[in-house]
Amino acid sequence: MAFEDLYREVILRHFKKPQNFGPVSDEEATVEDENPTCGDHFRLRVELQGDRISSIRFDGRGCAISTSSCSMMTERVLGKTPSEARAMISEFLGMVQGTCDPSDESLGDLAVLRSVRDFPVRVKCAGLCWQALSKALDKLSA
Amino acid sequence: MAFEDLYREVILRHFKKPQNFGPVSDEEATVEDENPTCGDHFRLRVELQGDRISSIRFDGRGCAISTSSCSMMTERVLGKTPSEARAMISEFLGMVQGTCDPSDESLGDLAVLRSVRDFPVRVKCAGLCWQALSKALDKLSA
Amino acid sequence: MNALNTERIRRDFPILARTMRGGKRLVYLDNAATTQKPECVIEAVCDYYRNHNANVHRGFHQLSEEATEILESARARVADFIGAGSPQEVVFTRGATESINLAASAYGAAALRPGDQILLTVMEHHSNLLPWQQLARQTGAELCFIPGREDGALDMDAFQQMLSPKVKILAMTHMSNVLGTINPVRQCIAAAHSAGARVLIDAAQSLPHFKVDVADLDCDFLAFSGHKMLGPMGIGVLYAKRELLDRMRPYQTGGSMIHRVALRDAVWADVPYKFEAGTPNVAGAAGLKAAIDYLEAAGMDRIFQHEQELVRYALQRLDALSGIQIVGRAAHRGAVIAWHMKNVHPHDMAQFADQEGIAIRAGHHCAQPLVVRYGFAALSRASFYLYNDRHEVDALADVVEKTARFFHGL
Amino acid sequence: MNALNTERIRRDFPILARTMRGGKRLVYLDNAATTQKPECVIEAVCDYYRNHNANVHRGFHQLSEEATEILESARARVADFIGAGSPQEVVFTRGATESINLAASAYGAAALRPGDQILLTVMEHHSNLLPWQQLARQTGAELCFIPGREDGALDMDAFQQMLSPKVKILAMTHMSNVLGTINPVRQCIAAAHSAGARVLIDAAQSLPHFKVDVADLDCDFLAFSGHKMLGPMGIGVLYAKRELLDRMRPYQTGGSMIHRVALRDAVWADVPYKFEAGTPNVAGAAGLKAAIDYLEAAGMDRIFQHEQELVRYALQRLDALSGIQIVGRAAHRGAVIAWHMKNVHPHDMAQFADQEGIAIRAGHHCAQPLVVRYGFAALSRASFYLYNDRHEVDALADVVEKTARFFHGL
Ligand SMILES: Cc1ncc(COP(=O)(O)O)c(C=O)c1O
Ligand SMILES: Cc1ncc(COP(=O)(O)O)c(C=O)c1O
Repeated sequence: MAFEDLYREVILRHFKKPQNFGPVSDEEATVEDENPTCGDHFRLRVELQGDRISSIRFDGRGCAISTSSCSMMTERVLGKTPSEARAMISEFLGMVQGTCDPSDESLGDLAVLRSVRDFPVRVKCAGLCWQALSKALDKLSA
Repeated sequence: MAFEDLYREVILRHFKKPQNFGPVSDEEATVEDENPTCGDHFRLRVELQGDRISSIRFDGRGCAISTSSCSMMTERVLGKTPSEARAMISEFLGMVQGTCDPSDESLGDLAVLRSVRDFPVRVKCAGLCWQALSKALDKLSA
Repeated sequence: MNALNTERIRRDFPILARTMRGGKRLVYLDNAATTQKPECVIEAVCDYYRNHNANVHRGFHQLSEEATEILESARARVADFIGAGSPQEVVFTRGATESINLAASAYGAAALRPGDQILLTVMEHHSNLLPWQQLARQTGAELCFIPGREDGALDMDAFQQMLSPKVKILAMTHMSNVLGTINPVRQCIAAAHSAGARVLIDAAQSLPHFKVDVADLDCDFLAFSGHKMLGPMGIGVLYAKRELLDRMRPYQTGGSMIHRVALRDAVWADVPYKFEAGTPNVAGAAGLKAAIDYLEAAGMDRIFQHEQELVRYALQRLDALSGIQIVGRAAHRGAVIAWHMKNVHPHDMAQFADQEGIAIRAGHHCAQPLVVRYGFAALSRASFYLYNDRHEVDALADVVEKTARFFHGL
Repeated sequence: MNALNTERIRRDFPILARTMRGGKRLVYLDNAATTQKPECVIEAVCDYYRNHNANVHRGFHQLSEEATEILESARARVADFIGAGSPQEVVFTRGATESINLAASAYGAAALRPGDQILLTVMEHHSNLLPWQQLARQTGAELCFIPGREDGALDMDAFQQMLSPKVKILAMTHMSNVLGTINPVRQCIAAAHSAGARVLIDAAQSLPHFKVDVADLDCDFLAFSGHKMLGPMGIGVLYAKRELLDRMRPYQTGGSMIHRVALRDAVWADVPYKFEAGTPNVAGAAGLKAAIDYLEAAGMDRIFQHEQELVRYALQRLDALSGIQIVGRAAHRGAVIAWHMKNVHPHDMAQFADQEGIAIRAGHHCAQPLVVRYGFAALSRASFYLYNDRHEVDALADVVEKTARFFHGL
């Protein structure tokens, strides 16, 4: 059942205790973004050292899906190069939009968000932070 | 049959050979009016002498219904006082709109236009010149 | 007054028999967003297309006569339903949003000078907020907002203070689509009139649920949507006093709204046609008329009574749950309830409800400043109508409790 | 290409079985005003209300998901039908009139300076004339009109002469709703683009009758109405190039068209939503999609072919009558015929036709300057569609002859 998948334990764990979560002030934020369907608001702070993401932190909370997606994302992209991160972004967005089907190995924990594709409105929730990361990388490389 | 009534001989006679019909220049016109459903255009020139309508003439042509209505109207109101004419206006408009039922005697020839009420769009055609006359009388008494 | 026979009413709404995901029965509690349609409304639309469809006015053939009669009798029915002095005071629009845009643009633009004030409330739907923001920008007028009290009622003392000869327009909702608050619009209109202001009432959430009479209220403008009162989508109304309509410039221009056209200028038609450019939605008007017939047959007072009982019961059930916060506690209220449940995001709440076949809404409900004012980014909302019953309230309360348990138990 | 099976097609349209006044069979020749609806379109509207009705976007429940999918798949279907690059270039409106008002207001107002020129043709429908009159007044731009030749074709030499860097907008009809003339819009668009102007095509009379491809035409804007192409009333489209939509300010404001709202300002949503304030007409979109499916199944080329044969036959029959003057003789033309019969006023012509169950139109057809240009106050008009046949042309010719005899014989 897709619904049960949507609220699997790993998602709930990240929702309850998001990773790399903590206050990001207006000045610190690399980007902020929000979900216009509900007003949920995210701030993302990303730092590069050399060609690696050396630090990533987010602030603001959304629903279980958007929060856990963001939490897992931060874990996943930490230490990666921007181009590796970009590949992950398009892989993840493709998965939730149902346009591509990456293997579970390449996704790790994030694979649990696959069932989002059965709930069109939640695609936005799951994708929000990834889109924000994409904008953040644009900004840092500009 | 209402339709045959609509095109009875007396109507057609007035359509073919309207009474009190002749050029009315812009300067002469007491009022002009038009049927926005089709762009038909009337000019009406009304003169009072003492408290009687001493002269009435119209210009412009419309359909059989509007032309014959105007022709019969001019015949009917010539020589009448404005207040008599006003009574006729409301009697006639009431008849074609179906809100009152004047006797044939009080209407004379105009009674043939009674069947217009079965054709809602033609009510405007039949009433056009009467509304114009009403405006003309307002103007002359102003 | 005997009570509404909900069981019989439910049978008139085909969609209520629908089975949702997972075999669940539909429990439709999103009526503030749009309402379901009884068979007679659907049938009125179909009958129009199957038997009478034509373009109106100017047509000399029988179908055109019939279509014109359908449109104009719908207009007369609306006028009668809202207590307008004449059908000419009823302008058909696409919906409340367009009605308000029309009023703001065609009336407001000419009525305001820099420094004038437009008075709104904090509880406006975006549709009764953004057109005035635009107008303020365009005219140099200032926007002022009547605050809300903690309980969700309007702060009437503040309102009285804010009235001055500078206020030229008061635009306010009759009933909040989030808090459920029913505002004392009659009193506000009288006060605004004394200060010399014109008043627009957004009746999108009120007119469908209880009797609204424009003559009694003495409002200058009233806006509402057909689809929120059992009618079809794509049809709505702007009521305005005749003297105002006569003075207003047209809004959109095009076919049907003219008296005479030349290449470089035009003479407008009389009201209400001056404001109805283009081919009107005759099928929509036919459906709206059927909806009004249905509502009046059910009885507006009975509908209101029924909803009052439902909302009292729903509040009682929801209040019994721990961790819940109901946003909107005004004494005079309609059957819309917004809440926040501790540790449960409204998205997740709505998703859990959906899993049980229960349609509720989550988000800012197109009233973002209001939701922010009460300290939230998003809320869950259930909204009721004449076909809802106590079993559905129970189903709602059960799923709210279940969802809370699920997230609290983490 | 095999021919259209009109007999089978007629069975899809319930209204064509209707009996009119006096027991006459309906002969519907008022298709330029609005077209009849096949059962599948009516059914699409009903099915929407019976099974899927909800407000779109922002809704987390299943009905809202379904309604959103219906709206967005209709948008994609329209995009595909007109050859748009993406569904985001398709803005849903109430109809062609609103589409043109939107473009004139949201694009034109910012694009024009005093002294700039807006180029139109003399054969515009009021809906593609008045919004530009308003815009000219508002911006100080000048209106210029491409003249028509005696035969009803556009004067292309004059057009070439009129092009200059001053021309910022060309707005023209693809097909005249009076003369039937099909204008060489592709050529006009290319020429206008060379002069640096943007081009809006009024496709209200073309898109329903033959294939129109915006990518091929390279027009900047395209406007049309659902109800003139077998679809429901209350739904229409403005196509515009993405880059233009992105730059344009919103038109109406309210719910659904925002990204974020505060009391005093707002951030707009992305295109096309920025231009779709308020609850959209989802049922209308569902019906429009069904109409496109129906038209494509019939085949746009076959429809055009069929209408070409009908109009040739109709012209032949009418030309044989003495006292008739056909207004509009362009070589490239669609199935709309306007005429004047000596000594017979068009009102009376239409009334006589109605008496036989034949629906034609009489008047200025919302193109008053055009009708005046050709020397008349009013004309009679018959307009055909895929369900009309030669018997109906015969019935028309017979009644025109009969009416002429009646009035000539006086
Ligand atoms: C209070 C209020 N006003 C205005 C609107 C706008 O109505 P519509 O979207 O039908 O134009 C709504 C509903 O969305 C509403 O709840
Ligand atoms: C050429 C043309 N443009 C625009 C319109 C306006 O369409 P609507 O009335 O559906 O907005 C029409 C039809 O009335 C038309 O024939």
